Amino acid sequence: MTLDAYVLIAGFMFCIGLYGVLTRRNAIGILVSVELMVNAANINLAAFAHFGRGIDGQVLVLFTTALTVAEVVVGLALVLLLFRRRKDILVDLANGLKG
Amino acid sequence: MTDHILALTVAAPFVAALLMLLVPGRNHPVLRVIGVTGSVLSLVGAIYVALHYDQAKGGLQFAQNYPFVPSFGIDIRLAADGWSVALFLLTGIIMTAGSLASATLTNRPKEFYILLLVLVSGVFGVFVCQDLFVFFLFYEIAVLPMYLLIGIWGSKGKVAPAGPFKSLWKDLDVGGKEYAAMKLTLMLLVGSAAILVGMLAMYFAMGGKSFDMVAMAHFKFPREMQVWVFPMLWLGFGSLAGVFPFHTWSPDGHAAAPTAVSMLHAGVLMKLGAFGVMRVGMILLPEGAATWAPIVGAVAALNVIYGAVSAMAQKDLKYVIAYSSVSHMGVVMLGAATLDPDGWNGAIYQMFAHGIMTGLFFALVGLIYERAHSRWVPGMGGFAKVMPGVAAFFTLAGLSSLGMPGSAGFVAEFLVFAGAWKSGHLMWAIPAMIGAWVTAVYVLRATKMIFWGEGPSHEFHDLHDAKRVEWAALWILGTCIVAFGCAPRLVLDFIGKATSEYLPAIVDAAHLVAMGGGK
Amino acid sequence: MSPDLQPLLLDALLAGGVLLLLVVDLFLKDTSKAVLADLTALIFVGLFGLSFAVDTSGSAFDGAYVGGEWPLFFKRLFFAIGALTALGSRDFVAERFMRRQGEFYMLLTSCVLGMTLLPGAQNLVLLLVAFELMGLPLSMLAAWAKTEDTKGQDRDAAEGGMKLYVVGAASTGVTFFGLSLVYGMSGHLDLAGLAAAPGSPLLTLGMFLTLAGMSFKIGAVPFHMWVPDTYQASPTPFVAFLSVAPKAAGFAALAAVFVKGFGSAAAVWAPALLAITTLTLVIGNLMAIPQSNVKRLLAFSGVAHIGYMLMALAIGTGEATGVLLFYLAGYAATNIGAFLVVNAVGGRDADVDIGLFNGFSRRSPGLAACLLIFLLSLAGIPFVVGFWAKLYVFIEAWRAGLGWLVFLGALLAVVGLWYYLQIAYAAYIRPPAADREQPVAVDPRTRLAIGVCLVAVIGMGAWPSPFIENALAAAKAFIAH
Amino acid sequence: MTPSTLALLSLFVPLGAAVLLGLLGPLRRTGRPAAFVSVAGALVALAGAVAILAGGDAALKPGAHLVWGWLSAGPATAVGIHVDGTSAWMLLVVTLVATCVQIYSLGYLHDEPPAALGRYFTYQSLFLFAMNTLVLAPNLLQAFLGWELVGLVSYLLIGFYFRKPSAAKAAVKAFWVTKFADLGFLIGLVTLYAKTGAFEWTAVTPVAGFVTLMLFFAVMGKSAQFPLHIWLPDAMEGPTPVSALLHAATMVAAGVFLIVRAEPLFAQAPMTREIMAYVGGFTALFAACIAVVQTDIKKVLAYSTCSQLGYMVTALGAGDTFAGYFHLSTHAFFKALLFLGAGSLIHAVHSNELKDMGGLFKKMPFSGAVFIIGAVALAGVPPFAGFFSKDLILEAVEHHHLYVPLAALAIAAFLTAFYMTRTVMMALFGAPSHAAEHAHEPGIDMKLPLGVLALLAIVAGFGGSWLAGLTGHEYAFHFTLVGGAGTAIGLLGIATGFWMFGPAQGGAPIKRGMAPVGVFIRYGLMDRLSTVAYGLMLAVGAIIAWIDRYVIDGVMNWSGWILLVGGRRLRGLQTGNVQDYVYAVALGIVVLGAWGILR
Repeated sequence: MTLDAYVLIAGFMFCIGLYGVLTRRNAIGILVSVELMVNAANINLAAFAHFGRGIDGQVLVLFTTALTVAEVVVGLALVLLLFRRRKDILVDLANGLKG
Repeated sequence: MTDHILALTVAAPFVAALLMLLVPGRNHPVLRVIGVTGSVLSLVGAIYVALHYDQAKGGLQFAQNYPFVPSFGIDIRLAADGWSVALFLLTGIIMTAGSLASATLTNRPKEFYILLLVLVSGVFGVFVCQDLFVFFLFYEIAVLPMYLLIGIWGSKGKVAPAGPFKSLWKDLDVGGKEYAAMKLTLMLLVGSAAILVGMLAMYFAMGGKSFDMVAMAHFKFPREMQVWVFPMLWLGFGSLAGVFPFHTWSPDGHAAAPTAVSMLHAGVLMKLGAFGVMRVGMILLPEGAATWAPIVGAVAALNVIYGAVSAMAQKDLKYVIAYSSVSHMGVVMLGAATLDPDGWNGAIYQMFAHGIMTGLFFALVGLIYERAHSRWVPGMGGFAKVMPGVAAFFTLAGLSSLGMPGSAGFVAEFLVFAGAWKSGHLMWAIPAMIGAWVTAVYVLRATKMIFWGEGPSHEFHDLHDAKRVEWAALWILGTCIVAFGCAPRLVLDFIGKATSEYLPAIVDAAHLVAMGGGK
Repeated sequence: MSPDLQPLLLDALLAGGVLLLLVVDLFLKDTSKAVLADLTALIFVGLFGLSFAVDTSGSAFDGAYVGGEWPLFFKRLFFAIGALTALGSRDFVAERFMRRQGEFYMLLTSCVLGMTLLPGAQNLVLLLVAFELMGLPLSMLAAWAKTEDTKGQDRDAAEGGMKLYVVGAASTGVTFFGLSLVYGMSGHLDLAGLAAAPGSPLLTLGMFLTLAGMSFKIGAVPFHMWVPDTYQASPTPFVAFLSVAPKAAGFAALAAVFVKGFGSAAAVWAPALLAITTLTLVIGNLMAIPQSNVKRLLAFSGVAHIGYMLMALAIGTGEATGVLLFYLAGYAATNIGAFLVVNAVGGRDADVDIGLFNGFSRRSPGLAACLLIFLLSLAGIPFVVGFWAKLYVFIEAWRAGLGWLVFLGALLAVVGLWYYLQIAYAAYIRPPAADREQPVAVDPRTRLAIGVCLVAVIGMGAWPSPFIENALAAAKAFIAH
Repeated sequence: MTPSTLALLSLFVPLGAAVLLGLLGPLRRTGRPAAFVSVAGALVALAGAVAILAGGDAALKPGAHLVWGWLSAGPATAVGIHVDGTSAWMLLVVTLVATCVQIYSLGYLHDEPPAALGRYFTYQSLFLFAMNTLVLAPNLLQAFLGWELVGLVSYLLIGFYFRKPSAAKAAVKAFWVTKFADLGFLIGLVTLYAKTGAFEWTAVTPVAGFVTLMLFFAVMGKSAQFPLHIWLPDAMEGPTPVSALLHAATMVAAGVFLIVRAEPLFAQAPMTREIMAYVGGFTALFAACIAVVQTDIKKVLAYSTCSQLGYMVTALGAGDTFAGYFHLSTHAFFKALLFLGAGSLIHAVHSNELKDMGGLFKKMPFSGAVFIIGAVALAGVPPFAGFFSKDLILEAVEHHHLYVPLAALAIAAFLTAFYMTRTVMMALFGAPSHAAEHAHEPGIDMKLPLGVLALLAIVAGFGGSWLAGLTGHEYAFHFTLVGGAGTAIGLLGIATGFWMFGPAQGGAPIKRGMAPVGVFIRYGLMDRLSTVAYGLMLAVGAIIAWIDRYVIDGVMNWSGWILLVGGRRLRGLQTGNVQDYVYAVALGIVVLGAWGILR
């Protein structure tokens, strides 16, 4: 596969992720969609590194993976908190703050 | 010590304000003494400056530089010219009278005096500051305390909803004191925004090194730049001078403001605006001024007659006086627009004369309001019977306002009209003169309706004449009106000296502009 | 590689401080955990003092981190913010989250650690790690709620935190994706390498995605929408922190990536940034006008201030960047002070309505005067720091030929005064409500923090010279390196 | 003492009195002592004026000139004094009449409260200063100062009974009308200054025509020429001595004096003079017509003043300055006499109305006699003062071929004699009214001034050639056809009056002839006109004020409101749903991304 194909796939994945963030009502779904976005970036980084941009990209992939894990942990904690307060995790119903 | 007399005079009220921070708010007598002392000290400073200003030498005297923000070329440059001397005196007089007139204030006097004194420090600063940036700073200090002064100590008015913008009333609370305070602050600050932009344009046109006004006066700014910067300064400063159509803060603001604040605001602050137009706009940007002078003059003439005619229809006493201020400030701007020595002398003298006159007016209105609990002119009548002193001073102020010889107002108006005529602008002078006549109509009408006729009706049960310290303010201002009307050269010579120093450059520029060349 | 950690000395000590807090927390009883706030403040103050004593110049991690005046300026700023926040939070946190004080301060401190690392980062890897280290605790702290309390101030904390988190996570994804493109097109992750990259559409796309992602943190329009909701819902002392520290860090990151990394491509991103600036100025100011909740009002006012700072960033010169630093410092002092006063007035109420400020000046004249000065500074009135900050920005904008933006900015500053005065109006002119006539209770540490802010605001306002010189020098070092 | 010293004395002593009374409230409120201060001041001023003239005209020929820079150093904008024959004589007339009036006032206002009396005499002293300022003016600038000041005092004195609504109204009306006319003075003054750089009486300038026209406009106001005379009848609301001094003898004559003084300017403007002649002639006739139907004795005299001022203006318009000046002097004496005499009658019956009088001659022979002396002097019966000056005016007008004004003056002469006869008959003879039954002569303080003025009304006419010499003109009485005709017409008027209102008729009220015309002119036209003009001004004011409040200010409010509403609308975007927030982010990156790729 060529680099273009990887970048296209990554771009596609990123868009799917973004679409998910915009449309999933379930907080877990949103977390998964964010993962998709980040992993699109990871695919890009790995592919660029593979196609001659040096090792830096792969290093960054490791870091982003770790960071994403931390991020998801925080996210799940927030989802839990939300659930304890509201007995649901539908983000569009949590709209008490506005205007 | 005496080298720093300007700084001392500017600082005296401010220091008094700082001292007050240490005094507990309940201790009214001490606060009053500090407030009056601060004001009197600054008046003494002003008198000292007037006595020691070397008229033969002229120019900028008592000059001192205090570094402030060297990296941007901002220094506190203080120096007095002839105009400063006159306006310094005015500020000292009005402030002294104002602090005396507010001696009876019992609602939170501490904050009141602090704000008032800070404000007046700013006013003093503007008149002697030769650094454009610090000029602007002082200007802002003079404008901003107004919000709280009106908002806290003001009185409430009411404006019935009507007109094409009727729907706004429910959102804006038009007529209330907070509305007035807010409108005043915002309109003046929009003006400040324009000034700031103009100021930066000048700063960078000169290389971005210094805000020194003396250097700026000698620097020849490009014509195209002058032509767009001048209107910024004119409308920016002009909004404080009540230039049509940016005058609408003034009636509401003055009507809502407490006595001393109205005195200072109409008496001195509005002059800052006109002073700014002349001192910054015209002197630093002569070609811009010459290009725009016809429009400035036309708007000023409109101001005179428009303000006077509006005042005629007012039924609220404070509104009458407030619109009269709009009208009289038109005379100042008209004088400025003539670019003629008599016109300029008249403009500055009108600042002086109108300051004292309107100060007296507002002091009297305050007294009347305090006793009658009403400002509704048609409901009054016959007050002269119980308050003859107030009636006499009111008449005196009215006479100055309509330009009666023997009062300071005449000298000023006469010079302005002469200047307008000499500069060939009949179409300015005639409306302005008619405006002066309309002044006679509404002032005497108000006098008649308030003081003359039968009455007072029994709803005004605690009317009485001025008492003790209240007399002081009235006498100070009344004496000044007559003294400076009979012996105008007491200050006119100072003014004329400075005018003769500044004007030639502008006249030259006007010739250049008239010829269309001079690049 | 010889790890010369000298430039990172302060950060390393701060990391030690985080651990210390964790450990000390274990040994304290719930009732005495308030001392952790003092400890945190002490750590920050100590580091702040130490920053004047040690030399942190040089580079570490093979050039991935470079010390010097630029990071040092930010470090001092963050230490000061941290100390003020810790002081201002103490009683508030101790009262509400008695058992979870340790975590609160630990997270706060590690968040600051992320910030202090960030300005010196010369490599995108380190930059991203620091960015996330700062970002993740923020979401947690924002949602720091007392779950049992369903009516009080932290009623909506979970929602506010969640909003911050969701928008933040999406933005992180965008940032990552953008940087991956940048890496792909330039082949470098270090800033110096970016500067040399040849232009291409994908690089520009990556650049803009990065810009969008990072703009979330500073709350530039249209990435600002979490700001009011989160401010409204979160614990107020923390909002004081949230409203200034991440902004400063975000600007440090933006400056690093754009002014420095893509400095040569300024012609590409500056117009986009100017568009964002204009939007931010207008939307922030307009939306603040109708707000009746003071925290929301200050949130939108914060958005408007970000607009002014973006103006300086968009100019991109050394002087402008220096002015940006000055603005950040002044804004930090002002806004922390304002929020701490708001916290004192708001007390336990869920919504800090403007009505709560009625008669404030009669209840507590001193505190009200402080609030007034903070508000004036926010509005940009002479002799308080906000004025100089705005003025310097305007001067630099004018120098860069952005006269129209100066005019717009000046006009909108007047609009700003309108809504700030609404608070001043309530505080000074309206009479107090019948049940709220007693003075506002303020604990001594909050009092101290407010006092420090006040001194800073007035000091930098009355005598701006040394501060602006310092900021200009830091920016000069940053550009020159 | 030199004439200038004496003139300064005459100028400043009354000012001193005024300032003293003005500043020392306690003294002023004592009433009669305050009055004595003022009278003393007037006497000193009178003595000064007499001494100047007694010094002989050698000292007055070149004229003593003494000025101080006022608006600037140097003589261009100076104030000071200029004493020559013209001003010295005018000074005497003014101080003399003023002294008489002040002394008379002591008696007339005897019943006023002390504070009011003090106020009155303060104004009186101030008036004397103001009038002397005008009379001694070395240039037009100072003349204007005095001009305005006398207007001010007139306002204050008309409004002396300020608690009476009609007096208050009359005072402001007088001020407004004269001040409006004064715009002309101001414009003329400013024009002169703009063109010559000074305010000299003797300026030679191409704009003299315009300047004089403007000055004449001011004169029309102050000297009550049609149509700006409307204030004068109302001004009778003031105390009668005030009417005598200000609104008959001196202040209203200031306009005439101004033209006399500014003769060199007017000489350059034949056009203005012609206009003056016609306006003056018309006014003389017009006012005389109205005077015929008045029922208020002061109003009769007021319109008569109007009419006589018309005579003077016509004379000046004919270019005969001396004729105008001479008539000014004689008129000052006999009209002051008439007013004071009328005041004496009014004082006795407490009413201005002629119908409340009647048969007073028997009760008050002295007052009646002096009133009759004044009346015949006014009617132009030889050898009383009015005869000589009126004769001179008619002659001058005829000499300059101004036949239309001449005809008007002739008819006016008839009417003058007629209405004065009517007044005398109705007031002094016939059946006494109820009020007149208890009338009695006033005290010596009122009689003395009446006597002095009556004497002057008899003899002043013979001083014509002396006065001419003093002021640098030539005059000797000689009989002319037109003068004789004028006298004859006057006598005819007296006869007609006697026939209609004589003892045979018992002083019946007028019901024949031109009564409807006069009433229409007086009440139907002029008063209505001024009311309409005033109402119109207020209406314009109301409209402008409305526009200012609701349109101009409305736009200001509206621009603030736009921001407010804009902010509110934008709040709608902040829905509270976090996914909408992410939409904003997505939108941002799409726009930015599109920009990035497409640029």
